[in-house]
Amino acid sequence: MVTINDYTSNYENQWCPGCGNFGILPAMKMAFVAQKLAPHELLLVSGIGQAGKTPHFLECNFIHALHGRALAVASGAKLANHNLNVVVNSGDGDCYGEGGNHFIHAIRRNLDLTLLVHNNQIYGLTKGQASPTTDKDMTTSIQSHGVSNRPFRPLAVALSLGAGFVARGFAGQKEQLAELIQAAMNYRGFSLIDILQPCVTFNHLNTFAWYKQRVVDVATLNHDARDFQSAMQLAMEWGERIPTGILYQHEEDDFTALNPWLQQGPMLQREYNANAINDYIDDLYRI
Amino acid sequence: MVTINDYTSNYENQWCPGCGNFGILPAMKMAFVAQKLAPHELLLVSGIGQAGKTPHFLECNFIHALHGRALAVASGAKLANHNLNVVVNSGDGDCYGEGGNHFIHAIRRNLDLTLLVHNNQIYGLTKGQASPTTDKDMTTSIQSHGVSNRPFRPLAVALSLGAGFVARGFAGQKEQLAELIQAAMNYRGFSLIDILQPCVTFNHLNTFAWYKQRVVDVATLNHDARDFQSAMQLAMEWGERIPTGILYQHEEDDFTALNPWLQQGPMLQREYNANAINDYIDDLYRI
Amino acid sequence: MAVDITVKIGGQAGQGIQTVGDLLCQTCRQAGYFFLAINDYESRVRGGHNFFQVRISDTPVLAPAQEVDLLVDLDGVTYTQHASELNDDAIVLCMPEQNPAGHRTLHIDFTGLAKEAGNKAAQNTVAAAACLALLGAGKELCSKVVSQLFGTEEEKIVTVNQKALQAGFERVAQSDLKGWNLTWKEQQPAGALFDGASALALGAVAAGCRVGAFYPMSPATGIMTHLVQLAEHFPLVVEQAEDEIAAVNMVIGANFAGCRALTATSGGGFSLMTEGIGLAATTETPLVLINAQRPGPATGLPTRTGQGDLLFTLHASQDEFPRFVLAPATVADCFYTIQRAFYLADTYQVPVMVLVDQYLVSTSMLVAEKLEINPAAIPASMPKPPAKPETYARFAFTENGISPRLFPCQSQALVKATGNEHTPDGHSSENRENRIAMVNKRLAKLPSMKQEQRPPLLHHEQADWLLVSWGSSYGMVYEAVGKLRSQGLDVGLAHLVDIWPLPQEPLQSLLSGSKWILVEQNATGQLGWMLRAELGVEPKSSILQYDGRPLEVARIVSETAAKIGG
Amino acid sequence: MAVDITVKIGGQAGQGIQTVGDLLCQTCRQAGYFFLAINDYESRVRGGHNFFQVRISDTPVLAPAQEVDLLVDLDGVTYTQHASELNDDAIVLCMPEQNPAGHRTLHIDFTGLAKEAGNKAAQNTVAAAACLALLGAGKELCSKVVSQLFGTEEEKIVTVNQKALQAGFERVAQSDLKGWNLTWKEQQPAGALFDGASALALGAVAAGCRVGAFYPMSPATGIMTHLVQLAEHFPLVVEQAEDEIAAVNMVIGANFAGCRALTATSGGGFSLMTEGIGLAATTETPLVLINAQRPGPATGLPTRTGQGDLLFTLHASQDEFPRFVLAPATVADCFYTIQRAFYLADTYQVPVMVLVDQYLVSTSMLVAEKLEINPAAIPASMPKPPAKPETYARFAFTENGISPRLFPCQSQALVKATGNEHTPDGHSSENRENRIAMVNKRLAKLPSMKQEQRPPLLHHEQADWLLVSWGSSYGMVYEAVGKLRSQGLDVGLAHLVDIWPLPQEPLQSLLSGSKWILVEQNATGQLGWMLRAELGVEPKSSILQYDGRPLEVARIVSETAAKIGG
Ligand SMILES: Cc1ncc(C[n+]2csc(CCOP(=O)(O)OP(=O)(O)O)c2C)c(N)n1
Ligand SMILES: Cc1ncc(C[n+]2csc(CCOP(=O)(O)OP(=O)(O)O)c2C)c(N)n1
Ligand code: SF4
Ligand code: SF4
Ligand SMILES: [Mg+2]
Ligand SMILES: [Mg+2]
Repeated sequence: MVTINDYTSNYENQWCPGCGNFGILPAMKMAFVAQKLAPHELLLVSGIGQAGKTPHFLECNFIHALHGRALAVASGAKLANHNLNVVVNSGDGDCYGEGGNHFIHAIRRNLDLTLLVHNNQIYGLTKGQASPTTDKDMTTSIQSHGVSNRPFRPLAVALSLGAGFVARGFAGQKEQLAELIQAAMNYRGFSLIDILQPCVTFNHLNTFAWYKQRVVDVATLNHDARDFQSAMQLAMEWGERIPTGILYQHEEDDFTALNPWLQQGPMLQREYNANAINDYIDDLYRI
Repeated sequence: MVTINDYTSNYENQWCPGCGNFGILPAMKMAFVAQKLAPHELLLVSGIGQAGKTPHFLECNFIHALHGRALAVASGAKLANHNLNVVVNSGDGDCYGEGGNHFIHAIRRNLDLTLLVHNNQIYGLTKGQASPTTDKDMTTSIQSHGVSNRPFRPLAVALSLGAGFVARGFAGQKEQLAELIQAAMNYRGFSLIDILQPCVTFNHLNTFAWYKQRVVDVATLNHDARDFQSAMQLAMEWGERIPTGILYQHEEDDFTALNPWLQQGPMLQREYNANAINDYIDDLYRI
Repeated sequence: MAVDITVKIGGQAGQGIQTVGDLLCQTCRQAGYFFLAINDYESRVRGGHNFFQVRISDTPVLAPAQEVDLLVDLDGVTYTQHASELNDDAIVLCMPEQNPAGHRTLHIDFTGLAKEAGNKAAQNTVAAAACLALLGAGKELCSKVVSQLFGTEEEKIVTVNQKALQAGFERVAQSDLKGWNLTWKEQQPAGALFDGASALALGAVAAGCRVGAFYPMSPATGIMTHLVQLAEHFPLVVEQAEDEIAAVNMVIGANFAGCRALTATSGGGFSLMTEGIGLAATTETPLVLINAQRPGPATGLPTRTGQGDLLFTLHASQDEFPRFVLAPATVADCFYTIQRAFYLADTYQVPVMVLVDQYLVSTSMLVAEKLEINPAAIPASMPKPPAKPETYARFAFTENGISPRLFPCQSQALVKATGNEHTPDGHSSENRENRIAMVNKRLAKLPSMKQEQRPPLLHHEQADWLLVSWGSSYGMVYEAVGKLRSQGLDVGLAHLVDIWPLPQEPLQSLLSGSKWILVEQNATGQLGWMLRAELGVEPKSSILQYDGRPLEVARIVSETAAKIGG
Repeated sequence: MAVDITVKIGGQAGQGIQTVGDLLCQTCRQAGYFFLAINDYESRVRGGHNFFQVRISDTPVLAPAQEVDLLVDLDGVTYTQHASELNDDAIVLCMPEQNPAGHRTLHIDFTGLAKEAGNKAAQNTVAAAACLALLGAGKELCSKVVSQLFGTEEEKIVTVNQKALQAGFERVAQSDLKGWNLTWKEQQPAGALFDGASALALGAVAAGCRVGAFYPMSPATGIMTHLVQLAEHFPLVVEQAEDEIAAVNMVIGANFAGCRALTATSGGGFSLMTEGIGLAATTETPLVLINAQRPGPATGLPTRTGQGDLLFTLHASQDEFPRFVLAPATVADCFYTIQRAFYLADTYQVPVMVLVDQYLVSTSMLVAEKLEINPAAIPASMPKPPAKPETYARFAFTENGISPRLFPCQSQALVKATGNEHTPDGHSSENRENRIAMVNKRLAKLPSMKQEQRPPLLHHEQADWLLVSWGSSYGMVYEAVGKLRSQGLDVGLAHLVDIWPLPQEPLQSLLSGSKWILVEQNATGQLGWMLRAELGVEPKSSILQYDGRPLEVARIVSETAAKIGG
């Protein structure tokens, strides 16, 4: 039986004490254990940033790739072997900033991946510049007169792109988050969980208390997760109330189901057939 | 007085006879003339593709930049001189594919730019691969079993990002398009016009006739362009009916208005002041 | 007498001159002739001036000729633009309103005859028929080829083209022009038709490539189009990425997961991939990347050819790591080189860059030799994980720098990798000694990598003068050497195909001993710079062509002769 | 006796050891001392082990020392990790529970005393006070500096830190340790405090830079942070882009529109900018780009230093075009080099890459010389458009390759530009002769570009042996040469600052005449490779450090001595 301990890493954790990521890490482990996945049955792919370090602090297969490119690497891994259980850890800068184009197109491509965005509304690892999700008017060392760019609403953008599983979690609510991760992993297709993750060092506006005051579970809101319009309305909300939970879920054939080339099984398992190649070449030499 | 002829280029047009771009070109000229802008008062910025060639076929200032990067170059030009009248010509591949990240963030940044996307739902210049807007199931030399990615809905994505001016035109309706371009140029902030542009060579599905049958002007739909929800609903529509016109318009301070550094005038006009620099340096050598 | 005839057909983009070429090439092939055909086109889809030029011979040809024997003008500007290339006794086929004074001429109303046959588009078949008739081909063979080529189209199209063929033949018969009396006996073809792109794609399949990811970019797109076609026959998934950055990272992900994977790009696309190359390098994930060069800088000349990326490819991506740079010499060599690329990438767990160019990928020719699978390049299955999976370290220090590579989720052993500097077990590390050891480990692969490298292709290497060249220009430089020697000049050839890492011998001895001339398709002599840096050798002179067009044999011959005072 | 004392303070990230450094440096400065301070930190925000090391002297210093005189251990591991660096008579300040056997030790309960003063965070001030007391500084001066440094904070914070200062002084007074008896008279400072980042930012302002665009990337971020601060005083807009591709293209757009603009990046960010460099090159738009090197490949060691990008920077982007590569030698030189970069970019309308590294941008020091605006680098106003605006051709052919540059919408003359190959008027062109002429036009700038280049910095260049180095390592190599000479070894220095284009003389004569040793911070000796390629010269040996840490003077000295048999 898989236990939480199987996921314990010996590698020294490098996050700041009190960081919201310490809520996400156990939720991940809880979800994996509940899924009965052993560490060697899981592949984590991450970008660069504090969020990107996550895989080091668990015990499992991982590739900690380039800033912004985790989804592309994860997509390639799934093309090669769509039986892999792939979970992606990214940050708000990593995923919506540098990696914005891959975010858009990964949703369109709809490979069976689970994306966890540790959204601390700040660039943590590079010490506190605004990210795409930083609230308007917040000041930083670079945005010295306050952020003027419109904040990026990841869930709304994902919905506008046709995403089939769109959710929000909060690092301060591990149990809910663990359940969301499980639901996302069970969902066949691309699933997004944007996770509110307080950065105790650089974001003094969106603190644990700030989030706690605002989060409401959509389960309490009489919202039907199959209702796109209502989901979009909730996804655009930000301020007094911040909806969490599964905002939208919709079943649809994923990339693999739609791809005739993948129908005979994962590419990794497809045998090399020298005869077939030789025959094909021979034919080219005939009339 | 500025006339259409002022915009006539001697450079040989390279588009295919019958191309939808031949509807966009005159609409642009009509709009510029109506705006009373002489060619030397206008800067066109474009990417690479058939759409990207547009500036060569007009007579004005231009920079025909890299594939996908037109918005970034245009943004830089506006930072340097926000008095410039900048119009960007991009393609569906250029803007929503390679340039997807700049599209997202240009909307967030809200510089006073007008973006015209020649959306022929195909990669024209590279000879017919699927673009982000290609309809599902269409086959091409690469998507030999039909496109499986979810189509990109540019207007919906722009709305989800908070865009303040979101419109759709059709190359087959020059007058409407010219008016849209004018409205977009008059709008203070980032404006998007996605233009349905038949590619007679590579897109045999979304033809002139196909679009003509489907386009309906939102003016006829009793739609209030200030109503976000209704705009979003129209923006997600694609099929039997394709709404054109201004789907959404909303007034808001643009980048320049929000940026204290730009308040004293365009950077290009700010004098070099050696004394101020020397004084500043002197201070550093004091205690 | 030996057959060596060059036919050039000029027309607008979208006019379909490729059809003329296909008809000519297929007929030649079925009559046992060799040929090599180049495509010259602009970065537009309709209009402008393009041409297709095929050289037909009874012995293998590896280079286009500069002199044209038979010119077909379908656009009204071909003759004017190419008159200077015509041989004295050349024949010009053109529309009635044209007047190519001073050349043997046959006026043909291509479109008129095509319309009579039922479709204006069949003008290409009229033109091809006239060419074939002038070359002495039998109508029966030609008619068979028409049926084969249009066989997948509707019945009506076949009929129209058969009529057009007939019309073309008749037009020639009516004239009193004397063409060429080649033998056109239907016989076993001397080989198969390939262009560089199809040879690369097929070679990738032969090497067990399972995943392709790319973003369209001339002239690399054709490689992926061919791969898509092969996916109908072999297990293979090809995905069009949202940009080149995604493409290279997808390929890294696929390789990391255990599948051989390929990407191909050019110019700006290659620039965008440079960061990914470094990720492959430091995670020691195999990566095969084809850079199909085109002239730059920036967008440059998107549909033309050049060799301007050599030094960039050698150093692309921040900091230092071992890599292979291979540059196939011929269309057939594309097939072999890409197989070796996969073998080398897997064996050394390093990025392998294959440098081709627009000329090589889009040149089609009869490849006489039978292409064979390279057994060494067949992918091995994953090595056995250690008995104690927890002892597995993806980046374990070894003498030759190569660590045991497992795939994630394929055993109990955990595979951990990062683009940060890392310890043997794949975790990020800031440790100083570890850093030094890891840099050394990666660079330790170089000596054995060098051992893998093919020596340059040598011809008459003891000659007084050597031409030194690389990659796709082989055919042209080789032919030039033959011509120079037949002029009595003692010239040989050293042609590089495996560029990096560069083994010192035999080049060191050869180039320090003799006088040599650099022949490259760039403006600054990049190979020369590299050879100076690596071997301390200095060319006497260089022949540099950077106009975006295929290297010209005649030019190499005349410039070499002038330089060596021949 | 000459003052030359090195203080090292080790602690965790987030513990604020920078405050200790600021207090020490500011006090030194106000007492007329020189200093140079390096920061060593990991890629994390809290925890781990960082240190700050300052060398204090009564004469200008350009390099950190390897031997430590006073070590402060704030994290419990500093002593263990750095014991080997201590001088025999060094003093260690550490927490009561530690036992640095064999060294003079002062136990200080840093946090306890800080808490007593009112705030745990003031432990840094306790530590700084103890250091200053041991160095013999007067409490009055120190107290003044504390007030200045914390002056912008609330009243309470100043009070707490003053108390902490008092506590630190008292702790030293209670002990019987004999420290150093430096003179600490308040006096006119010997200069201003800069690090490479602030010198680069200020230099950009001095050159009239009006736009900055960047994406955060260590170690380049600091340059932009300083630029943002300068934007409070000077007309300047700094925009954080969505990625590095946007950043470089924004800067190109801004320059095209007529404003001087700057971007700075590192590693993968530089890789992503390579395509844009080509756009600047072919549209002949000035571009100034700072590449602040860090070790790779890929993410590598994000907060550490190296010189691994030289060859990549020389060849980055497809195909060929002229560019400048400049590598400032010192913090002050950063100020001058970036001004020249803007001057050169505008004058030659080419990309200028400034190669610095983490060591240089984050090293802070007292710059004695007064930094002066370079009058040549003050931006000129737009040239007068031609009387007949319609005759204007942005890319007109000229003898020196430089065409008249106008800005769009600033006159009746239309400015047209494209990343495709183009005719003089800026329209795309496929024409062969035009292509050759345009390549030649661009490359024609090289001879005059070479004339602009500064010769290498030379010291004792007639010596038996020369060290050859480049960029940020100047201070270290210079000091090493001094030490070697004082050991009686005839060693000189040729240090390159203007790397590309490389004028042949004086290097050619110097390096072919004498024996020389390459000193670089990379593993393959990239400068050596370039010098071989350019000048045909060969080093006798090399000293290569690639551990991500600043080059060590002691190591250069010992290795050089060993190599030359001294
Ligand atoms: C190409 C590239 N650009 C920039 C960086 C520098 N960088 C590292 S992490 C980071 C941002 C991190 O922010 P986010 O993704 O929100 O993650 P967080 O640290 O907040 O979890 C940046 C810009 C990089 N490593 N690579
Ligand atoms: C970095 C880069 N990648 C790829 C290309 C090749 N390319 C040129 S145009 C184009 C796509 C054009 O499609 P779209 O933007 O829809 O324009 P259209 O031709 O349809 O107007 C591509 C992929 C390029 N020039 N640069
Ligand atoms: S900087 Fe912020 S996000 Fe990063 S580890 Fe610290 S608290 Fe967490
Ligand atoms: S290929 Fe299509 S988009 Fe391009 S010019 Fe032709 S018709 Fe227009
Ligand atoms: Mg973040
Ligand atoms: Mg398109």
